[in-house]
Amino acid sequence: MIRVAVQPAAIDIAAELDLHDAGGHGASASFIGRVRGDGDLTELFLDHHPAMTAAGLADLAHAAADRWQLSALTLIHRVGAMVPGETIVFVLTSSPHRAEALAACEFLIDRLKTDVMLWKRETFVDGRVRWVEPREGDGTRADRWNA
Amino acid sequence: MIRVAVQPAAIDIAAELDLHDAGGHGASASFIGRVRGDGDLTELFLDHHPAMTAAGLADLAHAAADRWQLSALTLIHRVGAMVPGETIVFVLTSSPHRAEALAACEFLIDRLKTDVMLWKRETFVDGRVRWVEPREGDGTRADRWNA
Amino acid sequence: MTLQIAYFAWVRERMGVADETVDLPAGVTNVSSLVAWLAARDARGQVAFAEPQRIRAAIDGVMMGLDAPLAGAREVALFPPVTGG
Amino acid sequence: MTLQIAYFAWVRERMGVADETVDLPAGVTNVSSLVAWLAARDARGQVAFAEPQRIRAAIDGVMMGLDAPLAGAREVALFPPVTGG
Repeated sequence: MIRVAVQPAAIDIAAELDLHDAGGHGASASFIGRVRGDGDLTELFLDHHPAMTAAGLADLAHAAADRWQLSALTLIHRVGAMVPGETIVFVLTSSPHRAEALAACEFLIDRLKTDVMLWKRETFVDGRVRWVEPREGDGTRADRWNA
Repeated sequence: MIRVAVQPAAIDIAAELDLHDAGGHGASASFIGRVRGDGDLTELFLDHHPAMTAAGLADLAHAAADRWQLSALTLIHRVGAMVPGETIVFVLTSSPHRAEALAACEFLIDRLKTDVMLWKRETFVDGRVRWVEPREGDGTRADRWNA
Repeated sequence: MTLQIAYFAWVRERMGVADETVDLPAGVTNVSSLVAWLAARDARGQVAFAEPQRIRAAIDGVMMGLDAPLAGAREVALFPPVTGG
Repeated sequence: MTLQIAYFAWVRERMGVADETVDLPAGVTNVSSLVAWLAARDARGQVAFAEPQRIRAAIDGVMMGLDAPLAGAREVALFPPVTGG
């Protein structure tokens, strides 16, 4: 069961775990990415493409499901304005085998950073606004999965 | 903040997430291992050593905290009798950096399988009882972290 | 040829519009030449597309390289490298 | 020399006790010779320690190899390879 969502609403981890976990799968791996409050950041805004962002997440989810033996996969990305501590992204993968769940989870979060139409904009307490630049390491981590 | 527990009580994932997540860390990785109901399994029993099992988990937790930059670490292992679908183990690691959280989580679950005094016994619907044998791959995965 | 163009992130901010419909002049046949034409068209385009190597594109919902041809395209999206996750 | 021995998992089941206190005979100086002595002692020991290569040990709470000396030990734990996680 694949569940993918792009939403302006807060991500409810407990609710997502409940939705996901109906089958009592052997192993689940998850990743939660949150807004960090470093350097007096007051707001993180996530820009997206109404159709392509959701399609990009769905493509990634199906790529993971093709590559690993997964019994369930949840991939939720928030968009719009959020504040430090709020959840930006939640990935949850389940499999009879722990190695498959762990690898799929890591694949999804790595490729999310390079393959999906999402852009972060930071606002700071002094009023500065800055679009986040991709980090070198993001491409390197994402490319590991091309082998 | 390191939280380690060995408990006969059911593991409450939502409560553990709440306990862990006080700081609003950047990234959290988690692993949940559950009892699988394969082959008509009716009960999984986890044998342990009252003192050494808890000490082994604490050693692993501190090894992870020494090796990666973690802001919080939760490591809960259930012992005693449980039924299919119930959670055996819960690992949760948080860090400002996703790669550190993911690596620490994977290290903990891999090393748990080889370094901590815990033994699984399976009971099946036809009455058969069998102690689980370690799998070849467990040692291989755990050894990856010795480099 | 008529083309819808959508802008995202700082490309949208610098262009001052989220999307527009343009009549492509002859010679604008791929994403690269579209970016060069927009950069030359006015002051906003000059700022938005001052560094074409920082621009990524999608044609009708599919991410494409800057050498992708525009023939048959309905909508082109122009945006910076993505930073989700 | 008096030694506490604790058994776990199928070693405990086959021994029929969770722990015992034994007087070590001369010559039983390390974990290996302890295991051999227990295997020779009675029928239960013979079954529990039929395959010494499948036995692991901890001395006073620290996992040790089968060649670890028993001198100064208070408690030895004997058990199969672990299978947690």
